[in-house]
Amino acid sequence: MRVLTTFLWYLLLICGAILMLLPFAWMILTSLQPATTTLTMPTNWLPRTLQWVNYQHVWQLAPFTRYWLNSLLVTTTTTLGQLFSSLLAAFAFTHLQFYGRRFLFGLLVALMLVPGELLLIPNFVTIAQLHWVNTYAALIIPWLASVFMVVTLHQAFQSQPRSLYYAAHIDGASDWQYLWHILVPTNRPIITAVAVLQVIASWNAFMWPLIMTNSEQFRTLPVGLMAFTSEQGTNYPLLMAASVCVILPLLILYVCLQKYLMLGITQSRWKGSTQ
Amino acid sequence: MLNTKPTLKSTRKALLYLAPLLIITLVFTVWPLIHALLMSSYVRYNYFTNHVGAIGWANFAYLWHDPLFHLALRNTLCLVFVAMPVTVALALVIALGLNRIPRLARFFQTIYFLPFVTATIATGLVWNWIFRLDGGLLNASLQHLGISPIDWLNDPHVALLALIVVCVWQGLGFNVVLFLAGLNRIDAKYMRVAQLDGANAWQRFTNVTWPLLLPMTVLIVINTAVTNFKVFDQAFALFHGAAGPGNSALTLMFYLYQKFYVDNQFTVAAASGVVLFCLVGLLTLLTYGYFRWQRRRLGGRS
Amino acid sequence: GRQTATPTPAKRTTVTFWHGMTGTSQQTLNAMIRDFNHSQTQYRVVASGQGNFANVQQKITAAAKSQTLPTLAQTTYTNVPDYLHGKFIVPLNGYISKRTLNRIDPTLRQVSQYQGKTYAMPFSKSIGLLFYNQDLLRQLHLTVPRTWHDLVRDAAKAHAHGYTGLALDQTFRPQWSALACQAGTPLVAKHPRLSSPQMLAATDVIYQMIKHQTAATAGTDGFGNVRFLKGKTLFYTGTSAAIGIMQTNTPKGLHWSAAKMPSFRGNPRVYAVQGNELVMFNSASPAQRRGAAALMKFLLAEKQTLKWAKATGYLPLTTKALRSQDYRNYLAKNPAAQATVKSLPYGKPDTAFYGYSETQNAATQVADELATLQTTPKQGLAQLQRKLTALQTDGE
Amino acid sequence: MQVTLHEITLAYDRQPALLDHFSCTLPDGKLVALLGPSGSGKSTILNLLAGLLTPQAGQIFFDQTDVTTYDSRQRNIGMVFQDYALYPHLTVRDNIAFPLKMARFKKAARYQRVAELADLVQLTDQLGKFPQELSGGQQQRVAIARALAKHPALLLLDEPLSSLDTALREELRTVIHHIQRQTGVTTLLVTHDQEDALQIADEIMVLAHGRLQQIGTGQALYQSPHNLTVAQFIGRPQINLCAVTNLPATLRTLLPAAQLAQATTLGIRSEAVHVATTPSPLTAALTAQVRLGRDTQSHLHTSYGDFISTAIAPTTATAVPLTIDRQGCLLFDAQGACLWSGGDDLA
Amino acid sequence: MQVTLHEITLAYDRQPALLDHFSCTLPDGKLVALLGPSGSGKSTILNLLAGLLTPQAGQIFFDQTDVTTYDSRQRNIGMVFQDYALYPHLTVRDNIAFPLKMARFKKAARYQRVAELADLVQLTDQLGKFPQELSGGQQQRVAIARALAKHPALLLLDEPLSSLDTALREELRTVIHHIQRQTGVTTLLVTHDQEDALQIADEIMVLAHGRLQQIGTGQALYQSPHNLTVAQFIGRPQINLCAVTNLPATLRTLLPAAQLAQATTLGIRSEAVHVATTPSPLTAALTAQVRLGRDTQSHLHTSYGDFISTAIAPTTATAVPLTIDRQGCLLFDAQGACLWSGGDDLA
Ligand SMILES: Nc1ncnc2c1ncn2[C@@H]1O[C@H](COP(=O)(O)OP(=O)(O)OP(=O)(O)O)[C@@H](O)[C@H]1O
Ligand SMILES: Nc1ncnc2c1ncn2[C@@H]1O[C@H](COP(=O)(O)OP(=O)(O)OP(=O)(O)O)[C@@H](O)[C@H]1O
Ligand SMILES: [Mg+2]
Ligand SMILES: [Mg+2]
Repeated sequence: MRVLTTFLWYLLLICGAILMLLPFAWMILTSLQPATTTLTMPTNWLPRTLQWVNYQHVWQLAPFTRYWLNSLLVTTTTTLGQLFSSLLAAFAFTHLQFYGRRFLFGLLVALMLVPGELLLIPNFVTIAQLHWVNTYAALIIPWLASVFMVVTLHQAFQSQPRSLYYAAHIDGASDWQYLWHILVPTNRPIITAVAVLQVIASWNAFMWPLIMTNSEQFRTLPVGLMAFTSEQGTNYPLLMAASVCVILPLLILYVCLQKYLMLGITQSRWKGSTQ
Repeated sequence: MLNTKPTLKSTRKALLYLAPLLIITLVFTVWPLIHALLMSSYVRYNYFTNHVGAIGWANFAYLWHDPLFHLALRNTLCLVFVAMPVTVALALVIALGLNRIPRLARFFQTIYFLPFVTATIATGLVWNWIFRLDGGLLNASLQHLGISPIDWLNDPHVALLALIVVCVWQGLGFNVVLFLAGLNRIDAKYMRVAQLDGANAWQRFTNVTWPLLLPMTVLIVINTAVTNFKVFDQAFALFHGAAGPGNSALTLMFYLYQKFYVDNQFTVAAASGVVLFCLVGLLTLLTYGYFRWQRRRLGGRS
Repeated sequence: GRQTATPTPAKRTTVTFWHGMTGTSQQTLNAMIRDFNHSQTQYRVVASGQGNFANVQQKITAAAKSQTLPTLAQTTYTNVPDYLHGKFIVPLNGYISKRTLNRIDPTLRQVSQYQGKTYAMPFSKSIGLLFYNQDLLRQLHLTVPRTWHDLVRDAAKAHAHGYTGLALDQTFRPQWSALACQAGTPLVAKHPRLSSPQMLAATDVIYQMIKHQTAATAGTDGFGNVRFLKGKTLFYTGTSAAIGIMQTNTPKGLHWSAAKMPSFRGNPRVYAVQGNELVMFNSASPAQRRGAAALMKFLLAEKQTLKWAKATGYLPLTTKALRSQDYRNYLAKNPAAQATVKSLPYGKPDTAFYGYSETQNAATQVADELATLQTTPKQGLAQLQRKLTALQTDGE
Repeated sequence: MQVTLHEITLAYDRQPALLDHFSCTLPDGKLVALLGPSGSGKSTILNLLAGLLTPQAGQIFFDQTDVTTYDSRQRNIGMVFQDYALYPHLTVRDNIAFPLKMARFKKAARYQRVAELADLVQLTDQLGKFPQELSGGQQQRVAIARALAKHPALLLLDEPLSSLDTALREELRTVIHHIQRQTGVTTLLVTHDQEDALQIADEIMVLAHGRLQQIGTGQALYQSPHNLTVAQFIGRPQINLCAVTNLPATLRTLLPAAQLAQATTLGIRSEAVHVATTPSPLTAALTAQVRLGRDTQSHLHTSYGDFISTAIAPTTATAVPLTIDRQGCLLFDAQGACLWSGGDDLA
Repeated sequence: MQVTLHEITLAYDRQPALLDHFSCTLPDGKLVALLGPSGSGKSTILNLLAGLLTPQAGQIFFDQTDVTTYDSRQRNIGMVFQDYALYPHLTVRDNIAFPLKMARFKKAARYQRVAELADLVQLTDQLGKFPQELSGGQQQRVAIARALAKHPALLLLDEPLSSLDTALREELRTVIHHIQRQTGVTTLLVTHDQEDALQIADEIMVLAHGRLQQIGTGQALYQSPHNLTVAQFIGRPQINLCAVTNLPATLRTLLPAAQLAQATTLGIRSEAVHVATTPSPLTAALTAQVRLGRDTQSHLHTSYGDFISTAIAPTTATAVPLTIDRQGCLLFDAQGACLWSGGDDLA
């Protein structure tokens, strides 16, 4: 019985996994096609000769190194900053008593619902007034807060036994120390999860960096992808090669961080011997 | 602590903790939002010179009479009410599966996360390839099953469906990760007692996992609904910059985009943004209320 | 040799230039700007790509709102009235002499005027063409159609043989527009008269083709040339700008060429002119404006405009360049481009007016609905007429 | 440090007041045990002292200082929680070292102290484990070690020995006693186990029904309980009770007439019920005899009530003549107040 | 139902085997107490029986059925966890009703039974609360009620009384005993409290060092322990030990010569150390006397070891002559095996 259900679960997961994997596989395969044979699939979607040169072209066609460094800088700083501000806020909502707590929280949740497109231009005006156009500040500072992250973290923090907070207090930890020494390490999986989500969002951000910066110097990878489409058509293999270059670092990061995402499972007390 | 009441001092301290968040949201979300709200009431407004002709409901009246807006509203609601439940349910099933199987969980998790990692541009193209009429993967498979091919992307009757599929596909990984994080927070001991108490797998799920997961589920449902309300990128990429064949997949966000950036009808765009915001807010309230009710029904504290 | 004489860059006036060119076009443009910067010592032009054309529009809107516009930007002339309404565009008169402007090809020059002033300088221009698959044409014993009537017939024949007759781009509005012009009234105009039987007939041409599946819009491919290049399509109508990308994407063994668009019911031919212009913003200092003008003049130089045309497939801008030996040599090597030059004298751009983009958008919508057979030409035209009338009364 | 609770009132949300004008004093440097029925508010008092709960009224004094509004951190307290509250992400070593880390001790100093403490609670070989990998008793010992780490001025122990086996319990009890003696830290020990309390506490407080029933040495509580609650609470097996009205005359003569007149209940300690060597008018049926290690509990049935005696040697008889010691008898009035305790003379 | 553990081996990840070829049998319908030091694997054995842990080797039989590979659900077990494991999202009422809900009882029937059980564990007034709002002892009682709810075939209790005060403890102990008697359900009770075990258990198992040290009635364990571990474990206060080599001649004569020759350790129960009424060659210094309710523990110091006696009445003397009962003496060899237990004759 148990074997059967396990088998069924595997079957389900594998089917789903194929669906998830397929488009990605297509991306990689396309990126290795010569330009002229694209889109004549599916008959020969395994190219006879793999065009690794596509990747070389990608790197030549646009200043990808620069983009890459910018993306790296923007992503790390926004993620860290966002984590910082969100952790503080989530902590305050979880453990501190203050006037207007529920109201403020409700308000923040409401802000989660604001369509971003609507805010783009007013924000650009603000950025311009701050003289931040074409600076890293424009790419980073507005993203240092995320309501979604606050809500998620708050939710996770709430399910932690309160006695830990009390114990830490008695042990002489201030709120600040409790936050960093106890709350953060014990919630590593969820924190890693939201951080990863943020990394991806910020790595893939397109409109914002495009609007907020004017010169190549500050452009990020997704903006770089523009080089491969034009008004008249798209060079699919190159675009896909470039896309792979954009996505790959994220995947690697994700695989590396998975250890933390799964922490809850591996640390459970009855590991190994549980059925 | 256990029974502390808020005081001025504690409020000041909390505000210090909240300061980074509040400052940034005030400047970059609240302020522009107010701006948009104001703008939605301007009539004969010169966006660039900031000349306001009059103040009134004209923009909302415009929306009220605009068949395109109606279409966008219909499509968006359809998208939300189909894509959101499907995404959440699938994500939950997958997360439960991943949480259950002893081996390869990580491997699968990575794969399910792929769609979320993939940038929207690439996703659009890939799905374009899957859905296309000639040589599209989906149609090729359908043909094997003896079903005549469907022009998913150019048939106005099915284009929205295609968009829904893409949205579900793309939102899945993110929600799986969130669900997994939620599942991990449930102490294994509850599963053990429940098993001892004679609960079978399904009962364990409905009576223990589900109620304990409920807070996370609320979050996911609301977030997914909000995301689906704001679908734009996916449609833009999937339909090559159009809102589907003959506008058949026009979403509210797409409408807003067109009004703002293409038609230069800034005030109408702002008004549609306000409508969108109110709708999402309403839906969120409903969701929240529903789950509160359910939670109470399941016997939990509210 | 001249570089040594250049004064320190600090003394130069910086001229900022936003454009929406990508790929090869961008590379060519960058090279030309580099040349410009080396050619003189007063100005330094800094060009930056802002994504695609839609992105450039967004940036201009945002920058105009926040008063951080560049000196000049690439946009379409149809935006000029809107920009003028927003009070952030300046006429080129006074910075570019009439003589210089007169060097521009007359068809292209039409677009630069609005309310008696020159606002836009043609830049990346192309014209509608009919591409045909030479192999299929031969196989089906057909010749290049001269009228839409022929085209419809040929396409039907191709369809009968299991091919697609005519591939259209995502929207066929440009073709429809051209047909409408030939039927007597432009489609996108301030006060269009869409209810005439002529207009209905013009609309019906494409509608019937789509309905009988002898024509197909590219739908979500965006470009009909993707389908065309698969070799199972007889004709493709697109703009001359596509020639470049089509050449690189042509699979081995496929032969195609291009011809002028067919005429409609023997009416005077009118072809859709597409592409972008350069405009200058009033936030720029006089020095910058002069710099921008200098750049425009530089781009109009025969050498430069030819270089541009040859590298990108866009049209050379000046009459002189069009007639030059150099370009003729180029055409000899690129027979497909020959049709461009032949079509050019018949090009008739729409007249710009305040609210143009909205009007155009409405037309595109109707075109889309026609393409998906959601509406009939009669209904569609009536609907468009209603809508445009409403827009006009709104605007006033 | 002397600790005083002054007129403390506390009620949980939407509940009647659990503590109502509750006052008591923990003498400086003493180990005080807090005994009371489950749910009587023992943990609540500890939380009040720790600063985790704020009273609705009343003050808490540490020596002369009013600390009612002080934060836990400012109170320098060591506490063992009933559910241990160990940090799940830290090893046993780091759990114990945590308070020191917060006090910015150097790493070497921290681990030095951890080693000492681990030795004390016999956990030296478990230092590298995580809390989830420990047995219940081991977790409790970690919690004790952690509470002791920073040499607190007041030590609060919430049932610190409840999951331990007798041997370890006795040992740790001695350890706590020893540490308390050595450091002179005022200690409040909540326990449900009288023996713990009697063994090591300098004084015992009995809490019930939201009131402090009595405070005193173990012996005082045993021999002269203020009221029935205390008498029932202290002493194993529980005190035998019978209604005064039913008492046979032989028994009545034992007791002082004045008090007897007002009393409603007579309590008799189990060790005061003996087998009479001479024929006695008091007889009882011996319903069962249970051997509990060195004790033998005899269950007796008489016309005026059922008794348990621990002073009857194993026997096979089914009916036995009884004598009852005057010292083991207590008289209570209808309100439960103790009128007379026979054991007074024993002190 | 008779429960048999057969040659069970179990090791936690990266740890030496905790149980190594461990075998034992719980007789049908009996209440067996499992005693053992903290960390000896008591909870582990319960988890094995409950099916929450799978042994690396060996089988578990319920009557004749091999249930080693059975799922917990198929075993019909009631269990009280050491940490209670109450469902945080359910009220006390629904926590108790949970097993019945799983067994698809009607709502009315469920709540009917809950009312009975709540009455039994004295929680009727707390039924609407959530676990977080209960005191430790209250939580434990909820756990007991939940375990009893579905009339299990095997009842596993992991220290079900550890957080309760004496009075409630005795009461609940009686309740458990009573229920067990009435229903005849085989019960395994883990406890660290000997008195619980001695009071209600039909048999007591002593577990230490991964091995079953002895199984038998409380009296048997007390009077004839198989080895030193058991002797030390059972009995309060702990048995007095002294090396055989140092013994004074007067004591030696008490003991059988044959066994004395092989023995290395002598154990003397605290109640066997009396004050001699006649002058005695054995004298001891009385270092302290502690009154614990009805008991008086006297700490004695002699040249051959320190003793605790519970048979010396309160006195002010500082040195006392001693006699030692033969019945309270036990002899152990170097391996700790018991060679002779003086109390044999007492059975
Ligand atoms: N957070 C709370 N909300 C509401 N009631 C509570 C809360 N905490 C405790 N109580 C109630 O207060 C009473 C006293 O609880 P407390 O934990 O102080 O008891 P205790 O004496 O420590 O008992 P035990 O010995 O069983 O641990 C109990 O009836 C309990 O139900
Ligand atoms: N998940 C685990 N991983 C590693 N070691 C464990 C784990 N669980 C228990 N142990 C170890 O196994 C031993 C026995 O644990 P168990 O919980 O069975 O003890 P116990 O007899 O119940 O003790 P107590 O009376 O203190 O509850 C302990 O040394 C403990 O540290
Ligand atoms: Mg308590
Ligand atoms: Mg245990």
